[in-house]
Amino acid sequence: MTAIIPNVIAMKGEFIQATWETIYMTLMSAIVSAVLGLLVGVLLVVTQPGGILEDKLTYSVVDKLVNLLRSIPFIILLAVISPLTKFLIGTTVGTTASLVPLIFGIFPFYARQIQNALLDVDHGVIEAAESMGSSPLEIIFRIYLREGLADILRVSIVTVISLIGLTTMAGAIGSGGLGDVAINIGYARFENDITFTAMIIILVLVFAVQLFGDWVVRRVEHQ
Amino acid sequence: MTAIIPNVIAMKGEFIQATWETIYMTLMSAIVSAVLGLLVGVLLVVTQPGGILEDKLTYSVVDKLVNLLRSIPFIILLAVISPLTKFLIGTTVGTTASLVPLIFGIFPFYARQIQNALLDVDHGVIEAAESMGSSPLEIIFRIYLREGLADILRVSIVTVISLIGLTTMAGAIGSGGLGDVAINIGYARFENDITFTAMIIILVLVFAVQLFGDWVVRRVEHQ
Amino acid sequence: SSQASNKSHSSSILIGSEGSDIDIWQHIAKTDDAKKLGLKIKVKNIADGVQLNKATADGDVDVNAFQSWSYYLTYNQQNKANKLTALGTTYLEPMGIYSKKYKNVKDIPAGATIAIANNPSQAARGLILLQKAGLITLDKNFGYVGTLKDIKSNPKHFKFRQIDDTTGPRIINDVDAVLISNTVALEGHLHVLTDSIYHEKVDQSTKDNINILATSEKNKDNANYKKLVKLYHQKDIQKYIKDKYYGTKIEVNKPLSYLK
Amino acid sequence: MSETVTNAIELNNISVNFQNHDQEIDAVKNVDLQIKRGDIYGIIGYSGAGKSTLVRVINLLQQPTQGSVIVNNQEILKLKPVELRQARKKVSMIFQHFNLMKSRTVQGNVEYPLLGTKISKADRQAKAEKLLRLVGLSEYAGTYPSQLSGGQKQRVAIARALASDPEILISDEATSALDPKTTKSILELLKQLNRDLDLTIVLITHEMQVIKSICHNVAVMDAGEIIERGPVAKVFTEPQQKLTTDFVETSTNVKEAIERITSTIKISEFKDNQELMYFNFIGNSTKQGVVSEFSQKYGIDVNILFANIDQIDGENVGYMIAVITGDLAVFNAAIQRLSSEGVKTRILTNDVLEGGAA
Amino acid sequence: MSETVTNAIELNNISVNFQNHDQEIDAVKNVDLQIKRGDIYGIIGYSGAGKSTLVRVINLLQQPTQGSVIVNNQEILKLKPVELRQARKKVSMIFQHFNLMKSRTVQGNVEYPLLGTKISKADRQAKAEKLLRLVGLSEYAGTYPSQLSGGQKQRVAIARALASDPEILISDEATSALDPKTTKSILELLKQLNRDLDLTIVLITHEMQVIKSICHNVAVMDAGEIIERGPVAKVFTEPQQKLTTDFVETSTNVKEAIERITSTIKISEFKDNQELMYFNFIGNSTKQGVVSEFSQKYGIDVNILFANIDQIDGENVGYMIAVITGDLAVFNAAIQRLSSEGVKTRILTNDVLEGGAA
Ligand SMILES: Nc1ncnc2c1ncn2[C@@H]1O[C@H](COP(=O)(O)OP(=O)(O)OP(=O)(O)O)[C@@H](O)[C@H]1O
Ligand SMILES: Nc1ncnc2c1ncn2[C@@H]1O[C@H](COP(=O)(O)OP(=O)(O)OP(=O)(O)O)[C@@H](O)[C@H]1O
Ligand SMILES: [Mg+2]
Ligand SMILES: [Mg+2]
Repeated sequence: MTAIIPNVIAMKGEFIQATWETIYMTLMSAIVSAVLGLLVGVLLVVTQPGGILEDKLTYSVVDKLVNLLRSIPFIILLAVISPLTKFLIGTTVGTTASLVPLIFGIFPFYARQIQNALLDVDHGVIEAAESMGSSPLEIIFRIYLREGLADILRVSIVTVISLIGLTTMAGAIGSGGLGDVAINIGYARFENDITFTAMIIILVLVFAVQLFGDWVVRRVEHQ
Repeated sequence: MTAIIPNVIAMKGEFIQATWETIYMTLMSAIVSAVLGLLVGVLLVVTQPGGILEDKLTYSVVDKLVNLLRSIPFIILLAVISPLTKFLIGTTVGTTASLVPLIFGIFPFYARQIQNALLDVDHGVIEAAESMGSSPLEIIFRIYLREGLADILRVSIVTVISLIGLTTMAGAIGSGGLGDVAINIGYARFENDITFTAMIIILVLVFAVQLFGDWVVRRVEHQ
Repeated sequence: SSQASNKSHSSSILIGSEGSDIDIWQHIAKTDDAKKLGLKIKVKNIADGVQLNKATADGDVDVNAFQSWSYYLTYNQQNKANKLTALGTTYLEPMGIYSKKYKNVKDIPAGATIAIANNPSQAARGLILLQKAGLITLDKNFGYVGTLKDIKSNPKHFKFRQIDDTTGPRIINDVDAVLISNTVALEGHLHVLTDSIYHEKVDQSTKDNINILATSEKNKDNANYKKLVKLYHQKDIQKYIKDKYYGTKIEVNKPLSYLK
Repeated sequence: MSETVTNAIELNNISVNFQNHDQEIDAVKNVDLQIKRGDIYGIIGYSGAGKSTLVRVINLLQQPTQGSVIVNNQEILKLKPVELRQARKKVSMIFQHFNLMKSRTVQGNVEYPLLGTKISKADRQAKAEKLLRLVGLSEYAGTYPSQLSGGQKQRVAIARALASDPEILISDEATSALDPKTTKSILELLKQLNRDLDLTIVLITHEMQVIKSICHNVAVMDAGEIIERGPVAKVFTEPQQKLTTDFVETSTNVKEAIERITSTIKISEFKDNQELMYFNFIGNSTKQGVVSEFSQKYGIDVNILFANIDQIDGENVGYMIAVITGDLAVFNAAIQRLSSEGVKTRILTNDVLEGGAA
Repeated sequence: MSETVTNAIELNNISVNFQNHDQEIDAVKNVDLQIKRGDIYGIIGYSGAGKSTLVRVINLLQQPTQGSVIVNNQEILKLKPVELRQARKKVSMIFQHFNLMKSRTVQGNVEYPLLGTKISKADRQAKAEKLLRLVGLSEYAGTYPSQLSGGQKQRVAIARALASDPEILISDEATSALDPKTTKSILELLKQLNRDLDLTIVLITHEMQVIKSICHNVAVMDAGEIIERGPVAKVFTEPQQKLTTDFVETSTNVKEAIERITSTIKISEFKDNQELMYFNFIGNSTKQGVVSEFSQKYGIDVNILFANIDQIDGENVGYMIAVITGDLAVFNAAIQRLSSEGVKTRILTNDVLEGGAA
């Protein structure tokens, strides 16, 4: 063991910590991004032309904001957003501070995914709900989010996996995590066993997300 | 002008070149990734349980490979893949060399998106085609890719925009491009006008993709 | 004659670099000195050091100008099959300890947070500097890839936060002190000689941090590449560098044996 | 206006245009329609006539290109969103394509309209269960729509539409996927709701039997316009328009019968004292019994080849084709007698047959 | 076996179970069914009886849990995928839910089955145009399905199913969304294809009129089983099962008529020489004319309140309810005479009425 992965054995503690950091970053930023992304995604769907709350102005502003945020390279987002990070977290470095750029890095993407997912909800069912006098909020919660649930879960899996990928880049502001270990310890120091091990752990996390997600999708899907 | 964006004026030539590099990287890797992503996405849909060519083994292998590739942080992907890059392109640095990691960075993501998009094709229509004796290939081309076209285009927009984001990270291997200018010249040197200008150009590209994509979606969509 | 030499060396030299070195080499490429030596230089920005070294070793880049001696040693140690050769020394950029809160290293209170690079060679260098400043002591065998684990004593119980070294100037307000290499400091408009509260000097303790030009081992005898070292130390070029970087890129024109 | 008090639905000069790529389609053209509270109003017409589009205007699922819509005395085009939603809660719709929620069970679908109302959860469940019992789907409460047969889906849609105790029910071919027996039980249910709760029903259907057995009034649509309307008995017995006649005859099978009979019976081979005769009688004119009168008074044999005698909304309506055999001399007298009683008769010669009946 | 030569479809001991979350549903139970080449075979049954599931087994869209399926003399469960596809090309299906491709125009949908065949593009287009003309949708060739009415969609599905010149056509309620006239023209089209091209048709329907006017044989399904089958005339005139009787009576409206008549006419107020009588006669038994015979021979007045006399697959079938007035003494003789001729009669007393007819 020590022969194959000498550096890993020596760094067991760091690996455990890094794994927790990655899970922590992913989970926390996923939760906030989920809320923001759902909010914005739903807003896009309901205000778009033909939507239940059609509103050209809101749609075009939100649509453009989403694109704007998606245009900013993550490393620059880290900088651009640091005053907000400072304000919210009190510092701009460290695992918790990385949550803010992670959230801003992923939620616009998630919003777009949610928008695409909700567009597939059968228009006839929306009409049926409208004909029953459901309010826009009711239609959102009782139809869009429910009828679209399987698709929402599918895009959520894609997003969480993308988010895990993003956490690997947050090392730039001292976020720690497995990506940081893989890149700044393993890769930069040419300690391939560290890189390899870190990636295996990331892989396990990715698979766990996918498997769990698939299982939930199967449970909620009724053809 | 020179007062507001002094560094930009001086670097006009670099900006023009960087813009072309970004467009070149995005376009070329988008084309290859589209082919690979469609191939793998379709493979996932047809081989998955209940698919028209259900095949547990193929599905689970491809599914896992996609996740595997998606787990690798981009910077490490650059390194892992460099022998292949060298083999294919003849060098591991430069704009063209960046295409290989970009493709491997994006096509698994695109494949997953395609899979999700095709899952929304009405099962009844697939059945109708089966009942008419359509072969699996015919069902793929005449039903899945056609009935799912609007959704395919939607996920393609999301993917191309993600790809533009990814090109900004390829600066690590001397890809050039706007991301490189923004990060390694503008951001790192605190030349904010350069960062800002580069980002504006990226933004314009993102909007162009979104607008063009939306326009095409509207054209192919018949409710 | 310059025309003739241009002809005889029709293929140009591709220099891979990053940060301010890019500007320097782009300037050098345009100077008459370069023309006189018959060197046609192209510069490429490659932001990731590992990739840059690999590309150099593979011959995709002819010469690279970005790394310190210690970084070079680390690379060669881990990549025995694909080694680099140093061509010559260029400069030392002193790393500095910067703080917005304290004027002197002695003022840094117990329990303070100090940011150091997360990249190993910069981290090691930072730790050595901290030892030199008398803030910590390191293991005897501490080398150029030493880590936080090798701190023998930390009497003031400083907390260390590892960051991407390029973000140093941006987080200076968030920590009590931060170690910033000069390339990064310059880009953040910090002058190590005037703005840092403590910085490196050229001596045996910092020889590992001296920057070099490197090329693939295969090219170690390439005469043109060797000319680059000479070119770098031309007077007018050095004047340009000194003016542009406020003297913070301290010229080091020593034989390679000095580093060993 | 005192008129609006009794009208549940009033459509004034409604038009709906669809803008397709290359052409403009006038799906509904200048339609006026008043439907009284408590009425059961049928709408019939060819496929594509604009029926679905028209009824979708009633709850504003389809915005009309022009015209005004008054439902329950409210001009709904002028309502604020909140008011529109309130108004819509009183108007239920059964869709041609069901529009069930695939993520909810059958029970969940039926409970949907009651979510967010003051009804308690237990009451809501009880109500859904009761409705499912009424449409014969108690066993399927926990099933998801994708696991249902076509007719079962349709019945879920019916139950859902009734869950909110609507004042108006719009049904777009709600029984088309149902077998005759189930259809009948659904119609009974609707009739009962109409009687007991004064439910106003607007009903698109292709089954004339449905119109006959439940509607009071009927409108006939063609190419976006209402070309004929009125009490069912009147429209069915005295159709004014060719299209209506077509519908009625198709529904009574008269036309088919004539075609069939003439293709199997050769009139030219009839004996001299035989004729093929078509009878059509309406209302009380037939108290005496047409056939008996013929047979007894005039000694004529009547062999009925086809008959469709039934009541429509309380009036007797009959169509009959028969071979009559007897003394030719008395034929004319007999026919005149019938004619004076309001029975229309026609001797079907080969010539007449080619032109069609009635 | 020589039998398989003439059978287009042979289902042997077919069962289909669905596994829902909590329960197992036997949608089809041990069904044997032979359908001869050139037959038009109707399948009727209550909603949820398993009709759609059964016919989906024929082209293996539904894998049976057990049993064997022989179509065009091929055991299709044993075919290789390529062979199965070839076999399927000869079996067209019209789906209950249309299953049109929303990304293709009407024309494109109809052309679909011809893509990849040897037919040239021009011929393909011409064929689709011809079929669209036949179903009355020429104008809509360039339209997309989302812009069609329900009936229009259904007609596109019909045209598509016919495009490939199938040997077998399976139709799952293909006319349920169509008005009577369009239905008739579609049925004519199917009849003609059956006659001219020997097309075998399997047809699920809820409209008894459809069965009567086009089918030769019919099977009645209940809870996954075929409980009765045979030539249409036989099944309709001599139903063996309660359910079949129900269907027939609902389709002839006899049951409804009896209910209606007894709720409007008070038998207790009848005069002594009056009776309410139900007649049911089949086939050639009625050459003489029942009513005429009654009236002339026995001097009895017959006032027909309800009659449904028609031909089913060539046989006369009649249901009649009448008030007969005359000498009570001769009633019995008259009834016996009719009975000997195969006419079933029954005097409807209040007691009988409560139990239902026939
Ligand atoms: N995919 C499925 N999963 C589970 N159960 C199903 C599925 N499809 C049909 N069933 C059940 O099988 C039974 C038969 O359904 P089928 O669709 O064959 O009925 P049907 O005779 O065609 O009825 P209808 O006239 O209403 O269309 C029904 O009880 C239905 O609930
Ligand atoms: N969304 C739409 N866009 C364009 N045209 C439409 C749309 N909906 C309906 N139409 C057209 O409007 C006309 C009327 O359609 P409608 O659905 O009201 O007919 P319908 O009377 O309900 O017919 P059916 O009995 O077949 O259901 C048709 O010609 C149809 O093609
Ligand atoms: Mg309609
Ligand atoms: Mg069915």
